[in-house]
Amino acid sequence: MMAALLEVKALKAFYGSTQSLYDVSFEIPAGGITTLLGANGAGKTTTLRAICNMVRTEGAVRFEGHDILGKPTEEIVRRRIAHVPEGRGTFTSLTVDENLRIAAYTRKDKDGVKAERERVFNYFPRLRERIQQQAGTLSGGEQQMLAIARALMLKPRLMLLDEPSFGLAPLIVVEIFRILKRINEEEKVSILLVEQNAALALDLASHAYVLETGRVVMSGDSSVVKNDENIRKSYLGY
Amino acid sequence: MEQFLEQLASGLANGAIYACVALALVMIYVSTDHLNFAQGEMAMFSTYISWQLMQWGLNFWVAFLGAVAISFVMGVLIERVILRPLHNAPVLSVVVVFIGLLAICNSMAGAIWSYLIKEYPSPFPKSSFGIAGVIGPHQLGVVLITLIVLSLLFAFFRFTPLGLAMRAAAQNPQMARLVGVRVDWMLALGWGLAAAIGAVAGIMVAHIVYLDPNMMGGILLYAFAAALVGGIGNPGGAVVGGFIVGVLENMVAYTGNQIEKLTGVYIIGNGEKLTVALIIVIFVLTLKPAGLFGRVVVKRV
Amino acid sequence: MRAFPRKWLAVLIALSIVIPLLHPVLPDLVSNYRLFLVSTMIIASIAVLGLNLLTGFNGQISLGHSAFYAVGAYTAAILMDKLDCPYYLTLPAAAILSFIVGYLFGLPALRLEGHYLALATFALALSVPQILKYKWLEGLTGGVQGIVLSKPEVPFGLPLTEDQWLYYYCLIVMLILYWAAANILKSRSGRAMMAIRDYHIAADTMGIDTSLYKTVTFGISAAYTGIAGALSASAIAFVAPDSFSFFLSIKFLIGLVVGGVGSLTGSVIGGIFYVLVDNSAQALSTFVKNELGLQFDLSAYTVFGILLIVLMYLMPMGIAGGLFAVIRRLRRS
Amino acid sequence: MYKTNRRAFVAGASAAAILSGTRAAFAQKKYDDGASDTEIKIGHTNPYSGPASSYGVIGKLHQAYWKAVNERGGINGRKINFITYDDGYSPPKTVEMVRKLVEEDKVLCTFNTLGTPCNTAIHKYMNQKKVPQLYVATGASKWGDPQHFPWTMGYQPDYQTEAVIYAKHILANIKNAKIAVLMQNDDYGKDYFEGFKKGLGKDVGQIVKHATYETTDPTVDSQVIQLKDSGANVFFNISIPKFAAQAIRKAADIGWKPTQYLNNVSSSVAATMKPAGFDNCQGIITSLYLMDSTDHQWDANEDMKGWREFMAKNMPGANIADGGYIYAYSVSYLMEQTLKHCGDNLTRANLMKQAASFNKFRVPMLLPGISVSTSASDFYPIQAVQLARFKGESWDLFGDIMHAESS
Repeated sequence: MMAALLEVKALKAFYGSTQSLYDVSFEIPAGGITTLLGANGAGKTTTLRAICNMVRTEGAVRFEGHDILGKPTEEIVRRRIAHVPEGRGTFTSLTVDENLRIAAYTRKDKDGVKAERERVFNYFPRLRERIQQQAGTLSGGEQQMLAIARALMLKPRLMLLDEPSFGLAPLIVVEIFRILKRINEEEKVSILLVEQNAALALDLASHAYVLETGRVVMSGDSSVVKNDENIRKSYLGY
Repeated sequence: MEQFLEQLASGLANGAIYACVALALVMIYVSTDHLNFAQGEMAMFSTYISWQLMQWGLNFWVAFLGAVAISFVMGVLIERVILRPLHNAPVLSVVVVFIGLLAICNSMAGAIWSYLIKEYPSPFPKSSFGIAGVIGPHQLGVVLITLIVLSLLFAFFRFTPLGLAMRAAAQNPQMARLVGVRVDWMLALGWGLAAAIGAVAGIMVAHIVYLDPNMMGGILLYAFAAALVGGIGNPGGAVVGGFIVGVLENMVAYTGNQIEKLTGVYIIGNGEKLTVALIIVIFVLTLKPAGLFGRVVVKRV
Repeated sequence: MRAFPRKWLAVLIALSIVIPLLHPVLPDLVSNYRLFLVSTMIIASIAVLGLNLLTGFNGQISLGHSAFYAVGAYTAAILMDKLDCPYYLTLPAAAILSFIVGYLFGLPALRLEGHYLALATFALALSVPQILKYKWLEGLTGGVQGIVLSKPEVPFGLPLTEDQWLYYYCLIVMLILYWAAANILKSRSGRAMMAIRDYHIAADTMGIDTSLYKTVTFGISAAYTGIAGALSASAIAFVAPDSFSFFLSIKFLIGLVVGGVGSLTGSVIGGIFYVLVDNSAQALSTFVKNELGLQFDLSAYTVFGILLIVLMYLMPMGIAGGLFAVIRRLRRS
Repeated sequence: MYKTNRRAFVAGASAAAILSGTRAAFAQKKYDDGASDTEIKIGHTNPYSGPASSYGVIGKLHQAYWKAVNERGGINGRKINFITYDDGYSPPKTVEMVRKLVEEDKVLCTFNTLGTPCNTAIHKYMNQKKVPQLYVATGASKWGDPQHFPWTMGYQPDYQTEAVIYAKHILANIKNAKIAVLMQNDDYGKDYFEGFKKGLGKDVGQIVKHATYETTDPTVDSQVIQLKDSGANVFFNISIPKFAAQAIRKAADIGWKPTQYLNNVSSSVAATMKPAGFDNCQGIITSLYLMDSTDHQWDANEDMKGWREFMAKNMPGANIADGGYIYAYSVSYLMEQTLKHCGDNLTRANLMKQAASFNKFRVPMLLPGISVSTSASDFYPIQAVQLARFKGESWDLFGDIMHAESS
């Protein structure tokens, strides 16, 4: 097995004095798509937030061999981990153009940024049409596209996606997931996907972890997980 | 008619002052969501710094730039040292800290430079421009400088990555962190910019109202009104709001004066002009609750 | 709301009733001046309580409470001066008038939130001294000269000094008002008030008439502060427009925050602080100058500013909040 | 006023009667609260903070003055314990502070408490307590009323008297005067304005415009425009230095050239005339009773030399252009002399008696020819002023010393 891109070991997380992660460990290989499944409140979102140090954490998080636990969020971003939080990660009062510009804030290579923009528009041609529009005025699907586009502007090694399908029409969800697949393949970006829609997620991902009340209770290849009886009952509903 | 023009011009000139201070208030508001009660006193302190630099022999513009730069650093320091530890404190507690800051700035300026009012030079040529009898060169200069500061700010926020980052940090700090913006520093930067703009405002005001530790007390009240009229998150609105408050106030006095002249009955005059102006402003606000230029933001519950 | 232990409360009230009676025995310790000082603290704490009802329990900010204080004070002063009305009858009058003014002001305020409400109330604070000086009202208000009054007389030939009586008078009023406030807050209406503060939009959908509650709260809050104003007119025996400037509102706000937003106990602490902080700042400033021999002129105002900042550092939730936190920690360990 | 007040202040007994009671007691030592063999306590309030903090210099000079007195050995062997509190120019605070002074600190008297509203708030209290409220720092006319308030005494010429003098001067010198008045909207402004109207008498109709300003107004530009618009040819400026300077400059800016009368409150060259611009001030008329430290005509004057020496020695680093230091120095001197005259009889009654017994007493820094005179029925220590016209960079005194008959 090749070296893991992201290694999470015995991760604990706290909101104030309440603990919401107890013992989360997993690994993400470079280049693949991994998904975190679990019921509401199982700690999926918290895990993503913990990786970016947006909650109080204990344990170990290693990215490309470097310990990043406890580093400020903005430093972690500079290691090219792009986090698309749930509920559309855009700046609603900024225009689409400004959203893309701010996304490349940490990058100093002007030419690279320019090229990135073109690639992003290639994935999401609709954003080019809306370039001067305020992000808040976009439709839900467009906002999600902008959020992913924004993450891409970072030229990330790893993308953390939190519920990209949330509140979107099924057709749009399918489109977005197709684009995610393309991004994963063409840009060599590893993706950690948190999804309510387990069926979709397991189709897309190659590897899956299942969280329950702040602990990893199961992991394995997507195909294996998909066929597990418990999973089928609890998350896939058939 | 002559009085009307003079009142209008004087209202615009006063409005420019309010606008300048209001700009500084807006700067802090957009970057930190706080209304800084100490803004006026900080501006006054900066003005004393420029005065001191001139006393040491520097020429006006050098002292001006020096004071602006020093104020910028002071603003950053105040944020880092005094406000940083209070990040999670309730808004009202921060307001009390601002009041503390106000008291300190005011009394320190008095202790260092005394309370005797001082004349403060105008950088603008005595009479080569301006419309004689209606608006003086300095007043025109203040209007001009205010507009320049506003355009600079506009350009900064619109076109520079740093300006964009500040807006992003203000709008959604968590998200801003996720694109790599050092949000803490953006807050400090906002304070620095506000202090620098305040310094400009103070230096422009000082020639008109004279330099003394209490010179900003009254003006800050007007600047608050101006900032809120224009929609507190909007620099352009603040400037327009400043002019509106300045002109409106004089027009109220003017109208009262005309009524008294025509009918011989005193109804409103100088004593009531601020009150009446504010009532008009509030009436407008109840119709347009987000300020004249603000956008209504529906917050999620 | 955290309840103050009933036992302690009884002890405190008993002490506050008995100690002033010791004046004849210990004239220096329980001096008239100190009784007067405590009276001003009580008055301030009533005013802060009024503000707390609005800001702390209903979530509406006000920079205009000096206006309601002025309405109360002038109502009392004019009644006593022009109509020879006995001082104790001025309280209900001041309360009613302040309530009406507050309620009416609450109506347009409904459409304003946050900073805009701050602006509107701020405008109110600025305009009241102007209105008091208004040419056509001068006959009533005494204009810029204000009105000189007399202090409340001791009734029924009680063997009390003027200041003792003033103290009891203020204390009785305060106890009644606190009892009323505590009961309001415990009632359905009180819970509705707080629901509006915490979940404004949700409160609407829960079937709470938010407009009514907000305006009535504004009125009640104004009435409390107005009563405090009326008491102060009696205590100081002088009213003048300059006593009711915007800075008075700021002082109430400081009292509110330093005491504890949303805490009845905090209002009392805030009232005490409101009076003490100036004096202690002065004492500290003199101490630094004389005892420590600091050459630089550290004025009382500077000390005041530093005190405020330090307090907010140590107890960002106010003194009441800080105390409760300490008590909780002690209990846990 | 509340009629049923049973503690009517001492109005019944005339001041003279009270004072005569202690006349014989000079030989033996007699003390009231605040005085002893070793110490005399004097209380004082002053705004050191807040919007009126520019008056803080007065309190600072007092402190330095009494320290210097103590270093010289005190008064008749007693040290002065000068206690000063900040009242922020807020009347309720003044009441609190003065009660502290009288009841806790037990001062013999208060001295030079500052501000008309602040003194009004304690006026009745001091007289009920029978504690001298000496030489208050305000020019309102109500402080010289020994019949009703035998324990209160003013110091400087009162505003009304001063305004009467201007009014008479206008009537005598300007034909067809049309007068515009700028006035601070408080009791200080009001007092001047009332006096002015009184002085004009039947010619009060010559006032064609009267504009007020608030101390929170950033500028008085709007008011000056209104005044100009009235077509007035005389401008009576009742404002504090900052606004007076603004008004003078604004008038010049908009080309209004009336004959200007400026109240004594703003006669400081450093605080008013220089900021307004000397060019704009030429010909302005005011009345003076104190010397101005920036005026070189006094450079050789013994008083001025003494004052400069005092300042250099006791208040190094102070801005000596500030007129507050001169005012405070002169009134402190008068207080020191009053205490000296009391000898060993340091009762409050005797203090009032001594304060009311000055006859043409010369106090340093008063203009030559002006002196302090008081009596049991005259509680206005200084009642003379001299008119002055601004010329070049200083005041040019003209005419006789004018004694006001008002009291």
